[in-house]
Amino acid sequence: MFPHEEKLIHEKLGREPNEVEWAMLEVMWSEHASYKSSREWLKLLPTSNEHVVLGPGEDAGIVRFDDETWIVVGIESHNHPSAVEPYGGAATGVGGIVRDVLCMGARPIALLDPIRFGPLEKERNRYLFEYVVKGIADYGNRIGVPTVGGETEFDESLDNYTLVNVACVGIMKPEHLVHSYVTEAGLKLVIVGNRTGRDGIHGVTFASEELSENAEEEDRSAVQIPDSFTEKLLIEATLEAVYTGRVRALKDLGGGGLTCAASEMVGKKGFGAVIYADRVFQREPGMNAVEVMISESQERMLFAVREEDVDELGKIFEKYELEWTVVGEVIKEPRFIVYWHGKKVSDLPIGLLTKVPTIGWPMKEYSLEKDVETPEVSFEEAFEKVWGSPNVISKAWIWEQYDHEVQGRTVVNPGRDAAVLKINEEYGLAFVADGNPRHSHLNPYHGAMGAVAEVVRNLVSVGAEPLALVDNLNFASPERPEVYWSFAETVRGLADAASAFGLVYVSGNVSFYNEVAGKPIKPTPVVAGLGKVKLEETPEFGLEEGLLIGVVGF
Amino acid sequence: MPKFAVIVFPGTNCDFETERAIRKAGGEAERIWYRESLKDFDGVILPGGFSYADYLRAGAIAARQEIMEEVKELSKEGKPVLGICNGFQILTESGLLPGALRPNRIPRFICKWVHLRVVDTETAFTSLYEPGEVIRMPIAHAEGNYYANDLSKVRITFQYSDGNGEIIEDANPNGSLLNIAGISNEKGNVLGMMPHPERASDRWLGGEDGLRVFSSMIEYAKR
Amino acid sequence: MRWEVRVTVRLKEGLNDPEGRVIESALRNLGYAVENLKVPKYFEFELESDNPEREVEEMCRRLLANPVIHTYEYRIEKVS
Amino acid sequence: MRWEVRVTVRLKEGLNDPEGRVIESALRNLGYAVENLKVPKYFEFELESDNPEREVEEMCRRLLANPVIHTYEYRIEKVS
Ligand SMILES: Nc1ncnc2c1ncn2[C@@H]1O[C@H](COP(=O)(O)OP(=O)(O)O)[C@@H](O)[C@H]1O
Repeated sequence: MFPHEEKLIHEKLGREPNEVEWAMLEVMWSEHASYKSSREWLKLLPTSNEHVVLGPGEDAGIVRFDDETWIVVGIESHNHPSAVEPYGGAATGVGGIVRDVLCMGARPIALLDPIRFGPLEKERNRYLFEYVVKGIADYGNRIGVPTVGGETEFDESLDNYTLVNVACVGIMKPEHLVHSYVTEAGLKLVIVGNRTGRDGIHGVTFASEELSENAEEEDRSAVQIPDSFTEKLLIEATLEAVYTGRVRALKDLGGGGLTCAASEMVGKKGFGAVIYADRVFQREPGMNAVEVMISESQERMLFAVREEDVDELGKIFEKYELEWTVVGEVIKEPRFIVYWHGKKVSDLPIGLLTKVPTIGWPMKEYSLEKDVETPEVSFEEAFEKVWGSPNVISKAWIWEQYDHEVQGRTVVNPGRDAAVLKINEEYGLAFVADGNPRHSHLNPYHGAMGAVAEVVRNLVSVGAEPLALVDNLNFASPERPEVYWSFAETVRGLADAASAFGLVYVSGNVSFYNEVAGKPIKPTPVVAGLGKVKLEETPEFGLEEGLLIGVVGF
Repeated sequence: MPKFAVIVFPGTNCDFETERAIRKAGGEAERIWYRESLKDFDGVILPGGFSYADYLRAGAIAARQEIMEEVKELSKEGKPVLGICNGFQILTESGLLPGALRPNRIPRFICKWVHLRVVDTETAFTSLYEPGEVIRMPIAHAEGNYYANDLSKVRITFQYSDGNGEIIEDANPNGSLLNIAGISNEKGNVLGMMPHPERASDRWLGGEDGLRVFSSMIEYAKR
Repeated sequence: MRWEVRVTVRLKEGLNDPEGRVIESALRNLGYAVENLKVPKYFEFELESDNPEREVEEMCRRLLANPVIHTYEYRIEKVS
Repeated sequence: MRWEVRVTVRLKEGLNDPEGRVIESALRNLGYAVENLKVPKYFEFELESDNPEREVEEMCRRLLANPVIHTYEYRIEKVS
């Protein structure tokens, strides 16, 4: 938190927040939770057209596929945790975005994993690479959601670091839509899933700061052990609960833990909440209210249900052997009240947690574009150089470790331009993600446009009509004027390119402060796209002798 | 019409598509949570996935659940019992089939399409194949490396082969003895296989070679 | 009575051990002269029992080890 | 010089341990009063080295354990 923000909080509250309140405010005012540096810019993005059921603003976006089928889509980054503990960081990244899609009422049906690393010549980078892939594989495979594609890139600027983005799509019937906000007081708030431990404490504030040199030791509290077993049970239990029609609101507990999930769920339409924090099932003895309220323990969901429905839903959770507790209730007064063993430890106006003022940082334009001379190399040499590059060679080593066919929908497997998932006997969903940080580094506006154009080309090349986009913006510290400028340029580029194609963004994610030891990463916007394809029209990938090769375009 | 139970353990994840494939082959199927009963079913499928997250050993914990006693009863009555992937692991762990499934030769999860040679068409699940027929199906597993102390007692159903049906080392994706991909019990009514026939039951999803596993089973159950 | 139990489950001699091999070769690639690396499974737990020997033996046979491929050994100590 | 090395890698206290939890509850379902079950990683190998302490310590940090989430301990004995 910045000094001017602390001052503002004092003014608005008219008193000094206590320890619990400070901890919650700090989490909610972090960049990661509040989008304070990006929110104004993201308003530039087009977000609605005839395909869109639900644009940005909830846990994931929703697109109309046909009258009976909606597609839910979200994208998320888990960069900092993966750089510290690649296996757990990447795996819990998958878990988080899957729950975001789940909590709209959809069954998650596919994942994409755009991942980026430093050069493989270095041991640490190889370690990060190997374990990020293993983390994604183990988690996705075990929860039975196929990873059907992704992107893999190696770049010197990411030495000792990694960018792990994950996109997820889900499928739902319109009648199963559940919002992430409540519209009535009196509802009970129910936590389901894993016990709450001290892991992940301060995870969002961690994601809003640069990693220091010996981050490994310091930041262990921000790392979680993935539990795909519980996640799979949560998926089935949540869907069964949603299908009863008795779930009034639903959110996953991600960054910011219970504080973030509960305050956003009730605050959106001006309600408040009372939370009895000591009722939360705790994994470790001796936890205090602060720890329970901001812990980011994974594989937990927050349900809002009417009192008379609590037992029926509880039976479903018990069938799946999940622990659940009523931790509080929705109140009419717009306040966030927390009790700890009968003692009131927080009483804040809800808006103080959920309505965080934006920040506009200074900007500085730069240009790295210059005329280049084509070097004199022989064709063989050039060919070998390109063909031997880890950025170009087949990524089969990666995707063969992913169960890319579980659920029985994968029509086009990884290795092609975009994946295609069978949605019904006639139509499929195309899904792809692209980004080109080197282009963005040279010219962020054009780089962003290029990413959108590549997504569109990849969708079209499997025969799909593009439907919608999501974006994940991985940047260094916004407090650096060049970075903030490149961020703004990127958003402009994303907006202009989408508009040119008549496309919109239905969800997205911003990850700032991606730097190690004072070195910023390249601007790295990743765009994922959805398309609708008639299965009959999906081109075959079979080559045969005598076919002609042509190039179209400029 | 014969009706089959598709057993769902915590962590099972191929239950829906297996149910779909059985229906497509002309049978009735119902997903059964592992704490429910298997009364009134004409056969059982243990589908793929990660029961208990593969903790300890793949299939080990599921094999010790009470419902497996009922599965044993059904198998004694001669009803068909099919274990696919994790289901195969559960069948060996519970002693319904001999041997063990060990971590792949390269100890990683591997997901890809392979060729299989149908060695034995006298089982409840292979009667509609031709002896020696070569078929295609995907595998997706980390522990599919078949091992048994005494292979002479093992009734082999499927072997990994090349496209011409040759049983060669290069076609062995996981290090299984004799390229074993599937085996049955002596009576032929209990079968375990690592490849996923339910994922090879739709022309849009790479082929329909697996569908006959289910239609053979339905034919068998009608007798 | 309360006992502290440690169980080690090993692959039978002669069975190849893909996991051990991979870790061994990764260590060798990092420059260490490692040989014969094994990765037995190892369990530590507390047990409330009047007959710990029999119960632990049973646990090994029934669940922790697979007799087709494993041998096992255990140590049982009284919790002080 | 040749050494026999045993490394045990444990999850740090307080971290979620789904594997231990699931195996413990499987044993309890079979009727055993098991508690606090842990499944540390355990490596046994031989090492040719002039400085085994330093090398084993390095191996743990570089590959066998992740210091962010693990603690580790080892025993080094001379091969007779
Ligand atoms: N991390 C990954 N996970 C899954 N699939 C991947 C991954 N990386 C690459 N792929 C697959 O390889 C294909 C080619 O990827 P890439 O080399 O990035 O080429 P392109 O330039 O066409 O994006 C992608 O379509 C995708 O299906």
